Amino acid sequence: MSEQRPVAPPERRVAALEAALESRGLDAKAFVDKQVRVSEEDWVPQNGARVVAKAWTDPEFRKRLLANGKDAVAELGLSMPRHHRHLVVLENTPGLHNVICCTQCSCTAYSIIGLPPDWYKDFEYRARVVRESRTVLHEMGLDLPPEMEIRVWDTSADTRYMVLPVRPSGTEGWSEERLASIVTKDAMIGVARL
Amino acid sequence: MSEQRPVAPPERRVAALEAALESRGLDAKAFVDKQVRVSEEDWVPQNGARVVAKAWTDPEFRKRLLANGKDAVAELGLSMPRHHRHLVVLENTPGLHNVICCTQCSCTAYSIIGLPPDWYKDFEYRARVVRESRTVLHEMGLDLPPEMEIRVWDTSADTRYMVLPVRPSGTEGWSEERLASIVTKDAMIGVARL
Amino acid sequence: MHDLGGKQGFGRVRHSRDAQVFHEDWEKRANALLAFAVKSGYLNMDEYRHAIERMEPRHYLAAGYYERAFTGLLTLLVEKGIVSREELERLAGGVIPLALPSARGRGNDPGRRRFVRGDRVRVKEEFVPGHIRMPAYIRGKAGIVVDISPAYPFPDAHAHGVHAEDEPTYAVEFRSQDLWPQGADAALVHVDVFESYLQRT
Amino acid sequence: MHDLGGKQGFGRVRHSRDAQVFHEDWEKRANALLAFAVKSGYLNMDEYRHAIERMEPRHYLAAGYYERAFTGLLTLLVEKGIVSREELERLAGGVIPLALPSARGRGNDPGRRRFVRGDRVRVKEEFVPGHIRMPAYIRGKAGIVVDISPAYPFPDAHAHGVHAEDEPTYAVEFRSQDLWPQGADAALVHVDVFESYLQRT
Repeated sequence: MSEQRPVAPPERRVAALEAALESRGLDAKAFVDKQVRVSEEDWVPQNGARVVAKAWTDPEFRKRLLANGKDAVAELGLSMPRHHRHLVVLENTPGLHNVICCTQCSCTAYSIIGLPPDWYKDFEYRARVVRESRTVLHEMGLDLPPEMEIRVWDTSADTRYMVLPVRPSGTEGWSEERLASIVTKDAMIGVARL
Repeated sequence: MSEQRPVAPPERRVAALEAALESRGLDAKAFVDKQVRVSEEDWVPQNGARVVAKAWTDPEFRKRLLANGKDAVAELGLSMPRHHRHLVVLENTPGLHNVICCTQCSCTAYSIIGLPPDWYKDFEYRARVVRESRTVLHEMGLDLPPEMEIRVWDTSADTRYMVLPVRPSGTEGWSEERLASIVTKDAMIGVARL
Repeated sequence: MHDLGGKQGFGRVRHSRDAQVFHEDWEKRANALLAFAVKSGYLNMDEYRHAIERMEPRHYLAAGYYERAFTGLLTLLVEKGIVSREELERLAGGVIPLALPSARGRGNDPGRRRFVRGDRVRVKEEFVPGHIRMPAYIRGKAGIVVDISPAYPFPDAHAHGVHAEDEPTYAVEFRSQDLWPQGADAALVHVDVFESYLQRT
Repeated sequence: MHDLGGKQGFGRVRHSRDAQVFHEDWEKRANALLAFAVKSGYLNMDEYRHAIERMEPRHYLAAGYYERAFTGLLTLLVEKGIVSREELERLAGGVIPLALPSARGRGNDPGRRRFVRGDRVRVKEEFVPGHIRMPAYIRGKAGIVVDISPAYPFPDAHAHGVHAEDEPTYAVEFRSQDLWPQGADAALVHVDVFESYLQRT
């Protein structure tokens, strides 16, 4: 590599790979176009929000969800990539708070809770939340009472996690749809409570 | 900090500090000019080379040098900064090789062996030489026989180290001055043998 | 450089409620190209994660997430001969930094044993040159098995084309105070640990 | 980010026989300005090393040696009110990245004890938020005292303006195979360890 040549910006690198694959007769472009739509339209937190709302309103579903997350979300027509073999749903309670992370890369159950937001992939969150959980949550706007137990889950293998938030008071009698509308990605990661 | 403003290049930062000190009536510039000459002219490996040559030719000096490095180099008119309270001279033998490093910053006995070369301050040397000593030395052109014992010295406090190389054969009868001329900074760090 | 859990020196998380997943169009396409490569059988997820981990540390820390991800993808496609670096750099009109070469992998621990929920286990004190999914902060530490997963490919082998049996992972619960004595907020920290990394306490 | 001993992922050392100490004129002046600050009593070497260690990790890894050194110096001069950041940035005509704020320091271990040559010692398993001169790779490891230094200021205190007694450091000899089991070239690795960091094995 010559020191003189400029580094290609990432967008040129991506375009170069697409062109190289095309030149081999591989229809990468069509696949990529379709896959981009999947990532934008299908991998959205509204999926997980439906799961949470159903669990809040259907005690039998909740049991199945906590026993085997992957099978339970399939009941709602939701699927996970093949290498995500296991979905573990972590139930918050008034005295217990769960939070998920991935210290080594940025793994998430993205087909259920949506692709991870930028801060989840940043070094700050990855480095600090396992060691300084209460401090980091506080800095992110979540003040937990001192007696609240914190459980951190580092996604170090291909088991995927999502947090089942506590159903907020004042939502009695709401429809599943209305309940789903208040469930956020942050709450399913565990950096917010509802 | 505005996101728009450019980052000042290091040379501008240095000039800014000099200007700020001057504006306070502190004569930093004259001190800096003088100190730059000290770092270029006084902190040179020829100092350590004289120490090595003397130790090769004067057994009594060698004993004193190994017992108390700082006192012994003072006999040759060499001094060390106040915070370097201890100089430990590490004696190579035909079966033993010493190598020094500083994994946390880049400390050296710079008034004796000279300021550290760029590779000594690079992350590669700092990260790797403590764990992969033989491999790193090999990559740097020093092939040690398998039976040669390696001792690595990490300069983690303000004790300073220098390696006393083995006197090469074929130098019998050489003057101290001629002997000193073959002693390199690399040999006193321990990434080369003479 | 990737093994960041518990590393000191990092500042505040730059969190916002409307944080985005993607910031530029090429990030979406980079992400989709990974799916293309997986679908085409060019690589597996362990190879992919390892390729990102092999990035030159200065590059790793300077790059954003999707540049890291795409560097891992390109590195593997070049190493496997799907595309050549020269062709990519010609098409891109510039240098494309790739990850550093791989070290060797390893197979399962033949002496590994099954654990059940409630077992107290200790993470072995191992240092390997290749891929491993054991975050450094649990090395040598003891915890309790709270959950067991289905069997997964063993990453230390799967990232290197080494044959190995699939292994379950154990969700091991550690006390943060055991992981970082006097240096952590109180919490229970759970890590999914492959069977080969574990021993009885 | 500074504690690099044994960290994996780095490539070959870029060694040359005629390696330079300085590459540009400002590097020499930066180095001399540190001497000016020490002579003027603005800072001590422990504060200085700690200030470099507090650099934002991305900045630390992207910067060369003299930029790191000068960032540490400027950070302290600003923190101590010798100069203001605004004045420096105005004079420099641009942003000057400084290190992140300091955490708290600590004093000596009141229960520390003297050791003599030949003693077998173990490095305490401690995690501190402030400055420490114990490289992480020796944490919890056992070795043998081979030399003892005169007393030095205790860095964990001295870098933070905390009062403490001076302590000797012990040159402790570790086996590389103990530091990185199955993961190191055979060698004896020596580290100068402050008395407060050590306990009997």
